[in-house]
Amino acid sequence: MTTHSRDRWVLDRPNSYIGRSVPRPNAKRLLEGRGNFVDDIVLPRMLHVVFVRSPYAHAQILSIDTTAAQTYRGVIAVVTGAQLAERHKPWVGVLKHLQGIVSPPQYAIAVEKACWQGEAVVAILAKTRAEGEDAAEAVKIQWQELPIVADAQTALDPDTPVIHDSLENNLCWERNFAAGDVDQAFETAAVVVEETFDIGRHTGVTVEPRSIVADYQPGENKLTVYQSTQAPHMMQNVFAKHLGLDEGDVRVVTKDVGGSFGIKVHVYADEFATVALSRMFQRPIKFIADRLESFVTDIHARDHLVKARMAVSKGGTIQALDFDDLTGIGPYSMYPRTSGIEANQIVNLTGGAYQIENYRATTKVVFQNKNVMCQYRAVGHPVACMIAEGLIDEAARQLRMDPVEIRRLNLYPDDGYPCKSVTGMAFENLSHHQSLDKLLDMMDYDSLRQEQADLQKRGVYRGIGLATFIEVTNPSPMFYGVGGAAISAQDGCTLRLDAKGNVFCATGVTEQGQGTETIIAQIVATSVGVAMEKVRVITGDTEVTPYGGGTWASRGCGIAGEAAGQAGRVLRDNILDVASVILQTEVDALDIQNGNVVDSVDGNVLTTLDEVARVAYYRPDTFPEDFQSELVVTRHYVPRDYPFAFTNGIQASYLEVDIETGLIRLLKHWCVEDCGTVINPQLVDEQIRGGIVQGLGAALFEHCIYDTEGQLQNGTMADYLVPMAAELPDIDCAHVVSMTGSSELGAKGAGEAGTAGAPAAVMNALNDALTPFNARVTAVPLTPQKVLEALGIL
Amino acid sequence: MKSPAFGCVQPKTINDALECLQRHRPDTAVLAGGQSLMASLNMRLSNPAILIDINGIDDLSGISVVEDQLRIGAMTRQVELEHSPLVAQHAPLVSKVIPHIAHPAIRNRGTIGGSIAFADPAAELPACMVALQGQIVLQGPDGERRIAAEEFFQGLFETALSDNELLTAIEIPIAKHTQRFGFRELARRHGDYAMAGVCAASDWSSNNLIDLRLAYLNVGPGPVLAEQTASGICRNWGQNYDAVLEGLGSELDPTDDLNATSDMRIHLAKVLTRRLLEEWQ
Amino acid sequence: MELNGEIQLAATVDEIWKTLNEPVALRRCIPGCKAVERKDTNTFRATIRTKIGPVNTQFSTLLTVIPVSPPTRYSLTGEGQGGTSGFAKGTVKIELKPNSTGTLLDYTSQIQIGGKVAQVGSRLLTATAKKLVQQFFETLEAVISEDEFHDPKTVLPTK
Amino acid sequence: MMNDSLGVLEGDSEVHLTVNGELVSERVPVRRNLADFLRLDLGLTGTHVGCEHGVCGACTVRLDGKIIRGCLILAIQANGKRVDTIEGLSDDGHLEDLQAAFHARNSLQCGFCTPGILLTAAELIETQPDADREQIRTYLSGNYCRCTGYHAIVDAIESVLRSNQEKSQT
Repeated sequence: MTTHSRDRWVLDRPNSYIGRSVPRPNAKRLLEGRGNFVDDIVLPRMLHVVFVRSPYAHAQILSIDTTAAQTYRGVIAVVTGAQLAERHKPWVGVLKHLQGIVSPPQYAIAVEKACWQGEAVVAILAKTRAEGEDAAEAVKIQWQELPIVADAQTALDPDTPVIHDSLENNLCWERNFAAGDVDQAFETAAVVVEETFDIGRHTGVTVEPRSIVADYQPGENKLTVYQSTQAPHMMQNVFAKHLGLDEGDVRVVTKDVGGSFGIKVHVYADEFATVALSRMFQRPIKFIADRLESFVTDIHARDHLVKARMAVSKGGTIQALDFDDLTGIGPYSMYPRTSGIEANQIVNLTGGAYQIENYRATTKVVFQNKNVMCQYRAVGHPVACMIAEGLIDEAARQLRMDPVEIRRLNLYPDDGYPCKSVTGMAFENLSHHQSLDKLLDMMDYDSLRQEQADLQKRGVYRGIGLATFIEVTNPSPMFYGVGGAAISAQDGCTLRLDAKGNVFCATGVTEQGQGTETIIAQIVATSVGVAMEKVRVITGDTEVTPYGGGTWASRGCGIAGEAAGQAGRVLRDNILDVASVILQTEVDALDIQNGNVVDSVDGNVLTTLDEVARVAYYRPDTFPEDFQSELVVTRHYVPRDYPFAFTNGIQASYLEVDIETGLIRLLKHWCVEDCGTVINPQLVDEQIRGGIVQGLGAALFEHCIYDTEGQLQNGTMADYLVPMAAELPDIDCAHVVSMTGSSELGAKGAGEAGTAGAPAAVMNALNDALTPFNARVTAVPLTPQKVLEALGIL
Repeated sequence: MKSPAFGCVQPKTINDALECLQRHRPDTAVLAGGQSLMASLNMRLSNPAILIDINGIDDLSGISVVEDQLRIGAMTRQVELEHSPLVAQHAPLVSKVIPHIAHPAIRNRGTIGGSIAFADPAAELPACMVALQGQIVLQGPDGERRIAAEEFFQGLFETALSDNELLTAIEIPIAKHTQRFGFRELARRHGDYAMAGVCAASDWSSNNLIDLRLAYLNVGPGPVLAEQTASGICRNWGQNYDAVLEGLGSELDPTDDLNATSDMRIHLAKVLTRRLLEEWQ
Repeated sequence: MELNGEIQLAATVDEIWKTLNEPVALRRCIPGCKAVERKDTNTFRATIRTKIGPVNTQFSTLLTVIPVSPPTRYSLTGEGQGGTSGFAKGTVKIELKPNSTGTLLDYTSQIQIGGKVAQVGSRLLTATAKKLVQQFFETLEAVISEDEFHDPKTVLPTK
Repeated sequence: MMNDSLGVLEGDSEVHLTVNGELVSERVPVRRNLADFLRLDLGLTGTHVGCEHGVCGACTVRLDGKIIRGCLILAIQANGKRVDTIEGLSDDGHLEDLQAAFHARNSLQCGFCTPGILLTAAELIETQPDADREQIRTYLSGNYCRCTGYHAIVDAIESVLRSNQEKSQT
């Protein structure tokens, strides 16, 4: 199945758009404020739903009195969880391939008890959002507080109460993996380094909050849902399944999405409630999470506590890696992807850039009374990266080796592929050494080290931190499908030549600003042979687009892009079939370039695509009787020979720490990454930059801070800190290209690479800067308080 | 997140505003720039029956020199202070402080009077007024009264303003050319509430500091004037005043918050003070 | 969150004890406390309005007075619900120790807020709690120093 | 409902203002903020609502020529004033250079924050024509963008500033 370079048909096309930084055609209307976001949609008879949410982290609902609320102006109905539960089937967030994972059934609105602060307990339908909020204040709920499980570290203690009666304990899932002789390796190692890594809970903070408008039409028994989501087909399946509708009667439309980052790929109870309420009341209902709701209901991520150690030889060779991971995921495993995937990824990926034979990893995923936690950009990667990169830097420090040298010694050699990591991850072709060399060159590593040393003499403390990473992209069904989830790993592309020579393209992936529509158009234009302006891309409508997985796990370009390329190739062939009939020529003598049918040898224009289309559509009577033009084609693609197309890269951070105040100033950041074929260099770089900045946020600022009673302490935009323009450095990007042989295009994903490596790079840079003080911080976010504590000032 | 229903009055004169306060108090809120009030209304954290919108009162805006005072109308927007040559000349500390307040769109709307009347312990302008010995001008049913800034701020969000009074202006003694001013704060991000900050004003004569005033922000329930530390520094000027700074903590009253413990705030206050004074040496 | 402290009061243990068990006095001491209505011997329904800067919230509160060990050890618990604003809970444990100038009142208080007020107000939580506890004891001191703390105009409805 | 300046406006109230050069008269709930008024009453959905507490900057509009947070001002406070939104400032060509630079440099991804960022950038260009990268970053410090990491935004604004400087020199 592996594609050899001679088969890379798309890449060799004349007038290729591959590798060109073409501006995004759909960006223009966004620049003019003419986007079409869900909150912009207004439908006749539309109501707004306002949720009354639990102020308690864990409490029994003794009674709900809605009588007063129902009398409020503008209020149409007030619905409790028990009432809505009769209208839908609950869901359970487990997958078969995560052996032993458990989670209790979850309803759209809490029925008997609330399990986290922010869980919806009552829905109010009102003519305006403001009127709904007025009525919410009049809903009287009698609560009985229940014991709270807040701390993941004690969640499994025998004397900790069990949150769900239906479960034995608070364990959602655990995984233990071991390979080689880890104990022996640690016993004989010259150096053993140990660290505890604390990766704080954080969240996505999409600037457009979660948004949905559900419109159920009883006449046709048809449900149309306008949703800001990454996976319309997955949502279609879930809505149909849990409302007892035929999937064919459910349409999910996704127009502009104001940021997603993994936040908008899950089934949220309140969004499902909105859909169920639309069916119940047979009219359109809108729910736009407000910012206070977002912080307590948008999935949180990370929240890992990892105790790790690494055995290293005197010469710097890694001999073993061993860690225990613990993560708290809130009271439910999210549906349908589960909340076990991040932990699973950490076990799979940690140290995956290095040749390690002896490896042991355990992870425990526990329930607690906090907001739900699930997959967010770079699932597991930043944690895996912090463990391995933090330990290897510490080993280098103890061995007095340069961090570059120890990495060089242990990275998989560039000529050793394909190979498998100790956890069984199959690497097709990575470029760790080339990437490292390119990075050192780009950042002028030696001069920077000199500058660092010079400044240190003057009392200025700067640090350089490196972080090598691998990234899971282009996932096959091994990610979710194998576990029984109705989440498509394949994606499709339908192309249609219209009567004027334009190519309409419908794809199963969605656009959230990455430039999906642009790269698909680039690929289609290239493979068909038309100018990009002639390609119109349609995304995000389950009624129109081919069945597909949507946009997540860095799959848009590598999977949907490949389907588009293959569809383009077939459409080109079909067009040439028509042209050969019209021109009475052999097909092999023809090609399409710039919208013209040309002589494949000399490039002379023989006819135009609109002429071919004109004849095909308006004068098919002129064709021979046995000839039928086929100007609509669909192709699907799913990676088959590797479960994932791994990419690799390396990042570096340069920063200055004010040792009196603990404040960290990021000076510069670099990233070299290898995503195979680069379709649009500018878009890839911006994905990398955007990803890095979310990683920098995790490194320095972002943290969902809970108190011991399960109350979120910083659930506003003023208190939950994300990095802003003034705190960020310029970021330089470069690429090494190792194409995947799994596809003609050879493209892998790039959306999460930045987020994967940035926290580790910053942590290592900080600890490099703090080396003269023998101080270290391994808990992110790296706050001034923690720095001063590490320095012994506080 | 939509604000609860309320009534709104939009008086055009100070007297009308006072009449409104008298008529509708106590369940009123004065709407100045609204950059804090509107957010708390949207979040339904406050629920006044009547908003008194004073944005239409022209007499409340403007910057002028009146004898030896710089008079700033309460409704003068922060952006006007930022760009005012009069402020730059006569109250340079204010010019230094303003760019640290939030962000441009907020300063275009936020007012000096609103910030002072609100008395957020983390706000820059209250501490600035205390350092500058500003007078807060209040008008009530019985006429006008002036109160020194350091007495105006009485605790956490508490001021000497009563519910039938309007803060109409701030008066700042015109800076003398012998004076020095300094400002330092430390926020995790630009425009955020600082973890700690200090406003300093001092006279200067034959290489000696005289009448140093150090007013701190976000290290107590309101702006904190550290008089002992200031006089200690004056006494030890030109010598080592580390020991004086060590005592600063006893004058401050910080509490823990999400970004810094009280110990850290005290530590930062000391560092900021020393750095500010080093600038003067 | 916990706040501890001690204050010296110029009153006898018995006088202080009496004050602490008197609903009218409690209403005055608890900051923002509007109405107090006795539910049973040791519990009261109260409306407490908390106004700290931008936050102005009303809590329907259940107050429980526990004479742990009369007349020296006492505890006061309040559990307030503020609807969509969230909740607030607090306990003040008091120990009275007679000394030469009156009584040393030793207190430990625990304060917990939840829901929207916690989500939004944490920046100021400690400062606010400190202020409220301070106000409680300052008023207590004032009330005790008055000859007659009963306000004759206030008649408490009792069940 | 009363027009005298001591009358309490309650329920709905009339507003008359100029929005994007057009005179607008509407009845609007007294409690409704300007961002909601523009979106709900006038259908100007280019002004986005991201936080409703004045932090994210997505609702940035111009009031009498200056950028403000649309969520921190009541619609009735804009009575008699001039409001300009992304739609109007796009149509009249005011943002043309910035929009072209943002497009060329891909300084936007999802586009939700973009109207607010463009209005902020336009004010920077007017008030600080010599701004360097750090000053650009500081001026933008009140506008959230979660997609780009700001680097491309700073590049685009810088390119407009430099090209303006070149124009003014020739």
